[in-house]
Amino acid sequence: MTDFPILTTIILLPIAGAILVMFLPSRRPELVLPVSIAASLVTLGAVGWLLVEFEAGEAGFQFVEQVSWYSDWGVGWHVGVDGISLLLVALTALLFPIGLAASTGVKHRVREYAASMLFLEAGILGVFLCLDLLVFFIFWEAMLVPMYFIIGIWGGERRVHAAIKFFLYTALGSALMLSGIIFLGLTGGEGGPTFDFVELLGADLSRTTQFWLFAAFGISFAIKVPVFPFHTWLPDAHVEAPTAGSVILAGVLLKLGAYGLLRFNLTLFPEAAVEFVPVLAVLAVIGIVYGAIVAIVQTDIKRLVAYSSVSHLGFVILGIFALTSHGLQGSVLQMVNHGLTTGALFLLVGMIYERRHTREISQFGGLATVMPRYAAAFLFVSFASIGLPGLNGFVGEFFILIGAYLSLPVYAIVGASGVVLAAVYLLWAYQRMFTGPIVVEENRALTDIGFREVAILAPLLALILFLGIYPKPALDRIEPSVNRVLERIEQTTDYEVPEFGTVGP
Amino acid sequence: MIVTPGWYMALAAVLFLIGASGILLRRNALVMFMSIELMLNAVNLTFVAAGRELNLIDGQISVLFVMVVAAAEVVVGLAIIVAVFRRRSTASVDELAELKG
Amino acid sequence: MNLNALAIAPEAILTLAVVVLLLVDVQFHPGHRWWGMAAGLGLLGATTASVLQWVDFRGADGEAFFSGMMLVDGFSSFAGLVVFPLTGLGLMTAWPLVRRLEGRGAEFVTLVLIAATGAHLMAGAGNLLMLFIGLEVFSISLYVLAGFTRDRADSDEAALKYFLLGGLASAIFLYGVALVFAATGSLSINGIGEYLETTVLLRPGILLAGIALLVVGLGFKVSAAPFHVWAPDVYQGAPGAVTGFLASSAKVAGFAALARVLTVALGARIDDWAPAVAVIAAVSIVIGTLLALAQTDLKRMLAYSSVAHAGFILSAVTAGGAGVPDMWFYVATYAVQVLAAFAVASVVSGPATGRSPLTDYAGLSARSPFLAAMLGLMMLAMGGIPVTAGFVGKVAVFRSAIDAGYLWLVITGVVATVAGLFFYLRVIVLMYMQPAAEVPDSQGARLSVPLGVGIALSVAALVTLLAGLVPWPLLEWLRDALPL
Amino acid sequence: MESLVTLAVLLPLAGTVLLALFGRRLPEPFAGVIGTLTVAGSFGCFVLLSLDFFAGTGEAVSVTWFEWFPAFGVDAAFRFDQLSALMTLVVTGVGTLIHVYSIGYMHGDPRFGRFFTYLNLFITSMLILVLAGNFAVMFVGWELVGLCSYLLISFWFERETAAAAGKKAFVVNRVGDLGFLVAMMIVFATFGTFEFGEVFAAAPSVLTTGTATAIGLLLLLGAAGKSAQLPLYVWLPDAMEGPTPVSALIHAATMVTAGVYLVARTGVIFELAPVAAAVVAIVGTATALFAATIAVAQTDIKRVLAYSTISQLGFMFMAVGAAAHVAGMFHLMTHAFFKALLFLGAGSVIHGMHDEQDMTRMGGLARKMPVTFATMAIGWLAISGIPPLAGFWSKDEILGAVFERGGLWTVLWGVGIFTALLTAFYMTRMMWLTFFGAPRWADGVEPHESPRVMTVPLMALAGLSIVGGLVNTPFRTSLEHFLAPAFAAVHLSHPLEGATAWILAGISVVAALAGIGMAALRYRDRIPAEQGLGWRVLGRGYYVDDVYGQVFARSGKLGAAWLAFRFDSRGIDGAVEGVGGLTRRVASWLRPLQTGFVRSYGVTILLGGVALLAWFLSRGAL
Amino acid sequence: MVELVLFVIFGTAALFGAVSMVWARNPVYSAMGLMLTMFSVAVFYVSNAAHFVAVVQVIIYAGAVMTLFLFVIMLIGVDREENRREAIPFHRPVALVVLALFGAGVLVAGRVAWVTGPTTAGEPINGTVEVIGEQLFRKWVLPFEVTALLLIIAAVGAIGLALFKGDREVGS
Repeated sequence: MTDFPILTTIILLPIAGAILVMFLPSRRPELVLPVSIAASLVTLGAVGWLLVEFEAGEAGFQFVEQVSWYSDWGVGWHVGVDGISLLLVALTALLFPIGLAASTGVKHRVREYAASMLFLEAGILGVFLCLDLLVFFIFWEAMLVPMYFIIGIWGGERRVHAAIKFFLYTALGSALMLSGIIFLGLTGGEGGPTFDFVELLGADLSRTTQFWLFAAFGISFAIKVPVFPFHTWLPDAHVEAPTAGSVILAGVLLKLGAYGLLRFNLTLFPEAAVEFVPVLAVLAVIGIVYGAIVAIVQTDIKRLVAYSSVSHLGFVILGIFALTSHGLQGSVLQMVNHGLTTGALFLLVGMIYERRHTREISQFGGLATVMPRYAAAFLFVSFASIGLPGLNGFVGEFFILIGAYLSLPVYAIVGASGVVLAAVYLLWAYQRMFTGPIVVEENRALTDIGFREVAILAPLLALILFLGIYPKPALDRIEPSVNRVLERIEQTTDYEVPEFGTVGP
Repeated sequence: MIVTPGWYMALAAVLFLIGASGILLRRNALVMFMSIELMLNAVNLTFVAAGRELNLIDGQISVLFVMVVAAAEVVVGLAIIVAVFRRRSTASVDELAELKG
Repeated sequence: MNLNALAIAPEAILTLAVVVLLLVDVQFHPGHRWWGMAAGLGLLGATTASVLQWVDFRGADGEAFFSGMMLVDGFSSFAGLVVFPLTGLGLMTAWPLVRRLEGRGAEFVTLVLIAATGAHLMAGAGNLLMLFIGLEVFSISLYVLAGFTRDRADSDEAALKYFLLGGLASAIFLYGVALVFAATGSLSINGIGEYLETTVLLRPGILLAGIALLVVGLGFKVSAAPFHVWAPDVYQGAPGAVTGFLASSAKVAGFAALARVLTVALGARIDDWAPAVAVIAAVSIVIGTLLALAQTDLKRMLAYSSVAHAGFILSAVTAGGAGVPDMWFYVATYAVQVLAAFAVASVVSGPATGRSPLTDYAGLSARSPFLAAMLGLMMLAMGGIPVTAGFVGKVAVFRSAIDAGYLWLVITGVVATVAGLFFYLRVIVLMYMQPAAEVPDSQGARLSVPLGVGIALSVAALVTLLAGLVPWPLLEWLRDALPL
Repeated sequence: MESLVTLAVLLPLAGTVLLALFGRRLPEPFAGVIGTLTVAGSFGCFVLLSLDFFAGTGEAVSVTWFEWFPAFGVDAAFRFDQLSALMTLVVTGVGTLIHVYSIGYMHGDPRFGRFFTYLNLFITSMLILVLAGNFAVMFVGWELVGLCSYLLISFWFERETAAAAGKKAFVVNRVGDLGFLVAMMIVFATFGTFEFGEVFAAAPSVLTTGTATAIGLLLLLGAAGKSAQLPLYVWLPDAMEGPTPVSALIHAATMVTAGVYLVARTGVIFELAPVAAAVVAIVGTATALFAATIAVAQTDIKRVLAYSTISQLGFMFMAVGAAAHVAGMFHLMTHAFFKALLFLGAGSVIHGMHDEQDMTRMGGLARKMPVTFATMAIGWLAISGIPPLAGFWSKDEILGAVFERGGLWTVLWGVGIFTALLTAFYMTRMMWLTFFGAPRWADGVEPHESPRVMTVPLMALAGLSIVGGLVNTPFRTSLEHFLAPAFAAVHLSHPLEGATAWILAGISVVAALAGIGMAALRYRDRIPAEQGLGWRVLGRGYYVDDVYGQVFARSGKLGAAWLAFRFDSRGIDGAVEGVGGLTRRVASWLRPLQTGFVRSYGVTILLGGVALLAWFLSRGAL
Repeated sequence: MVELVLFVIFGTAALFGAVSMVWARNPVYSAMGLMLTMFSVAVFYVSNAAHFVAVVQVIIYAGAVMTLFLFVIMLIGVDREENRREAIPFHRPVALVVLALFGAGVLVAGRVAWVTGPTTAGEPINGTVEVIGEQLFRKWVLPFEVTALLLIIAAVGAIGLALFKGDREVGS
């Protein structure tokens, strides 16, 4: 633990990079991507340092920096990282250089593109690290703008519609949250208004207040996740977004919602959280099954992956509202896993899209004969996403399901069926795309993925395998923090984590 | 029977109302403008009557200022109307309804 | 009688500038450079005077001068700090028009300066009649400005409508003054305030009627629904270069007057007017947002959005004196944004023309990246996206409203904000995501940005971003801008 | 010892990694050689490890590699006891032979290296499965073998059918795994641990019958998926799309027996849940009969063997269900020998017939490929249950144990006997159609004996099929002693001694002979046209596949399509888009209010004034 | 008593003038009506002791302002009569209702008391020139000065709006 403001640095580095990119000479466009990648790599380096310095087994926030900005409002700069946000920060910092490296397809307005990506990174990191609700919201909302541009300018045919839908839908949610935040900030603090998360933990809110605040925050996060009925913006946004956009969207942005539910709704409004458990558990399970079933029949591979995200995020939500240590650990880990696997999947889809300029599954078939390496990578990631033991996907789902069984047995059992459906839609898609004879002639000429693409995928695949075989390092950092969340809920409400087992720990 | 300032103010209220009705019902810019003048006169009457009741001279002073303002308004207003007339050779505001929606 | 040169220094300086400008112009016809110089010096002087006033009189405990006609305090001096630089920016953006007007340019500049004076008089008036006079000085010059170009029918239609409705509104306002005078036996704002604080009116009928009429008159000036009807037509019809100044200064002056009258003179009656103001705010927000959604003309859209913004600002006023700093923050930043937005319109659609169909803006990012970026920034700011002043302003006013217990108003506000994003985003979509080729009759030629507009826009962008990133010092100052 | 276990697991894994990295570049035989050597190596390790088990001394060895799921107290831990020993020996032993065989069989395949990669990965996974020290690790192996079976079935993925079969196998297995998963949930919820040792130790005191039954049935679901029992057997016949060595190794000898192993391993729980155990036995018996009847009518040589495998697995389930775990494991072992032998033989036949699998186009091959014929004949007699070959002893012990339970179990015994008869019948039918009678080869087919590299494993397996049964005869129950420690906690049911034993044995022998005789008579000289309705129904496997196809695949897809393209995009998304549209429509309704006429504006303003007046006057002036 | 008579007579006159102003088809009549009203109001000023104001009313309003009006009317043309068909649907009824409500509101507000402010002591005010002048140049000097601005606006505005020469963009 040094007192060097590492977290602020991590947030500022991408911004600096973006500004630098903006001022690159406009007649040297080929410099843009390398510079931006370098910037994001520096950020990654800083995050790596953070990972090393982080005290595993510490429950509380670390590397905390706190400065008061405006006492009348009780707003200030308060950043800190704990086991819940640590891995998500790492994931973010990892996915951005990869996404940028995979953006060679972007041809026009490269500078603006790279800049938006870096601003987006800064925004996401800010969301994960900020502990002042108002500042958190600033990052939360500001982040929409670069994403909006990324979808809207560099996206596909119906990009404008998708971009606006994405923007307005999420903005609607956050609008409610904003009023909630202001209300909480004015009423929550003891000595005058405060938006400080840690101070607000002390706020004693009436049951009904908690209920409404939970709803205000919850809807915003649920839209972002997205939880079942609020999910329709996701497929559109994914299909239209450029590859890197989809990678970031699925890899990180969706996690923000789950993170918010875990970080804010569970800790700030514990009573309401306990009340809401049935609602969200039901929605989560519906999401798991529904997303998977809908994914089965998609004809657009990107849409398919998008719906699979709905299903996987359903697991995350189920784990969160299982309100058991195992479930929560599983959820946090599952967020990271989903980021890795789905990120990789979108990269792969992007690679084939660059070659064939179509995402229609029916346009492929028998690719494994011409692109063996690509097929192997795709199958590997698919199995990770299916939740094959030994790959990361399994660990998260295992924790979530068993954790959920302890408190919500029925939901857990129903949710487990998602495991089967995942196999159905992914393997069927793989069968249609990669096996059988080659029917479409264009596909004969396809070239297998080259060194650059392998290099882009390699880190993700490596992590997928590593986290699957040896998740302990990750879990050791997650466990204390989530346990603290549970303890808080147990102290402040009459909820009790279910007792289980006679032999075990 | 003694006439209280209230009577004057009530009368002023009615005058004000009639003036307003001129704006709401007529469409000749000049007449509408006159209606505004009428409303100002009604207000003036109110000022004076109230000033007398309150035994304050301010009421009458106000009237003077209002008159000045009205005079300036008249000049500008008539200038605008003339300008409009010069182009469209009409003073009916119905011709000026292109900006709407 | 307490005479103090500093008390009316801004007005005096500007008037001097006006007189000198006119005399010299009549004598020697020195042309637009001289006008610029005179106006610039006048505004500079006025601003400096306001700064001095700010330094001396910041804080609620202002002083009354000229037997209570002028109040000099943080409130009025801050109004000066906003109005005069704003006027400067307005003139910069209007300069292309001024040069085209040739002979009448001097009159144009003169009227703008006088309007600025009137605006500041409204903010500083300590007497309802004084307030009325300032209001008329301000309005009448704007009537003229709205109809100043004669190359298009829209312009004089705008002028006539503005004039007639303005006349109606000021008559109603004046009637309100008269009734309040009758009810309280005083025209001095502080006097009325004290009277209402100290005595309980057994028969408040006339007073209440007077308040109602005052609110109507002031609501008209700040274009709050349902008194906003003039705004869209006038904004769209008035010359592009004028609209910006018209819209921004009207908001500043109008809200200054509104806040002072409601919180000082009628502070004791807050329980009566606060709910009414809240309702007006909600109606303005909804009407403005909804109608802006349906527009196909940028200036008209901005007009309706300004109605919505009036609603947002009013929701700060519901908190009474406590809300004034938040109101000021929003007013000041919004005035800058709206000025800048109209400045872009005046370049893209022409300084003298009124209409500015949205199709003109398709592919603007290719024709002029600078303008596109500026307009985009302003759209985001008006949409209340963080990192811009618009977000802080919204948070500020919502804070006040929640503090005053108007949660429903805030929820209306945030939902409307999202709906509003739709049309702000649409402009960005047109500029960035739609190549000009796709749209007919959008000349693909690169637009050249006049120097004045460029400077004005850069300043506006700087303010918008700074006030969005580090609003804290500004907010701290504003605590001193209370009218009480 | 620990290090030896580790080594035994790591050897095939190393082979996998090695081949995965360099498999493509290695010249053909080496890849196979590497694969074979690594597996053989691990076989050696297990032999060494098992030595003191044979001696009767020796304790179970536990190895912990690392903490895997700290929150569950789950380690990557292995436990090598007698039961695992038997399984590992079978797996690596048979595995080695099949590796050798594959070198010949896969000769000339473009993805030769890839094949051995998968094969080694399978051996590794299988070892993880059988060595697992807790449910979680076992589940890992359980799923990994499923993966390997997927990869190997669809090894020739250019063939649509192969790819589809692979997917089908994995998905159906997943359904079973769901049961396993839920069972694990309950286990953890009740015990708070996954460690076999702790669970079984605590089970009698902790487990209520209800919970035990639940766990048992769920485990059965998992086992049924993996071991192709009713109703989840459908994937196995299709799995024959894979290369024949795969069918031999995975879908006959090892993987499909995992279910049996699972039930045997968790015997303690089943002991506490008699209902569940009975269900296991019933499912097994039903499957045995069901599959046997289907096997009778198959014309594809590999499908015959596939259904026969299902049927034999049914026998094993019957055994473990009747708590005759030793008998079950015994039959598992012998079946591994002779079924692998039969499959490899069939492979050799197919190889010699230029990939012809239809028995109606064979016949008279005995002369052309004598070694294959000889070895397969042994396998045939063994599976038919002719003493003293392996199959007789194990099957007889199962039937004996079941009969000994008495009561309704006798019915199961009867079915078993009948199934034995059927088994003999269809195996004989297969032998006759293939090797005897007049050649019915397609033109241009030149049958020839397979190379030594393929025949040697055949002979080895033939040898095992002969002597394999002697490890556990009523006279010398050495296997029972060997396994006893592993089943210490379970009350095994033993086949009865004395006269009845002999009678039972006699009955089963008679049944076997009857089956053989009937088939021999029927197919001696000509092939009857088996076209009757019954034959067609049996040939199509009672149309179960078609029904499943209709119910799950087709209507499922229709439902999903409705959900996706109607409910989702019209319903939910429609609502979302609708809100936006509505707002804009309302806006366009409001526009006309702005008429553009000054006087109507005046009305609006005055209206506002009136409203305000009303409000304010209501505040005290009325 | 006198005051009552005056009030009745000139009140009626004022109302008649106002109504006829609104009613008359011809702007000239409207002007005349307005003038009548203004005279009547002037009378009321006198009876409310606002002598100076009354004088100014007559001179400025009835004199200057109305002359200006008549001048413009003549300039624009008297002959043009506006047609009275209402273009906007439901306009007149709505307008009348609103007006009625508005008037009712104000009158109701004042029904009990029109003036509630404190009556300042001392002898009754008398709006003579001296009094007015003293007030104007003492207390009200600032507004008085500011009115100068209004006059500048009037002059400059009139020029700006009416000046047609030297205008590059005349026409349309």
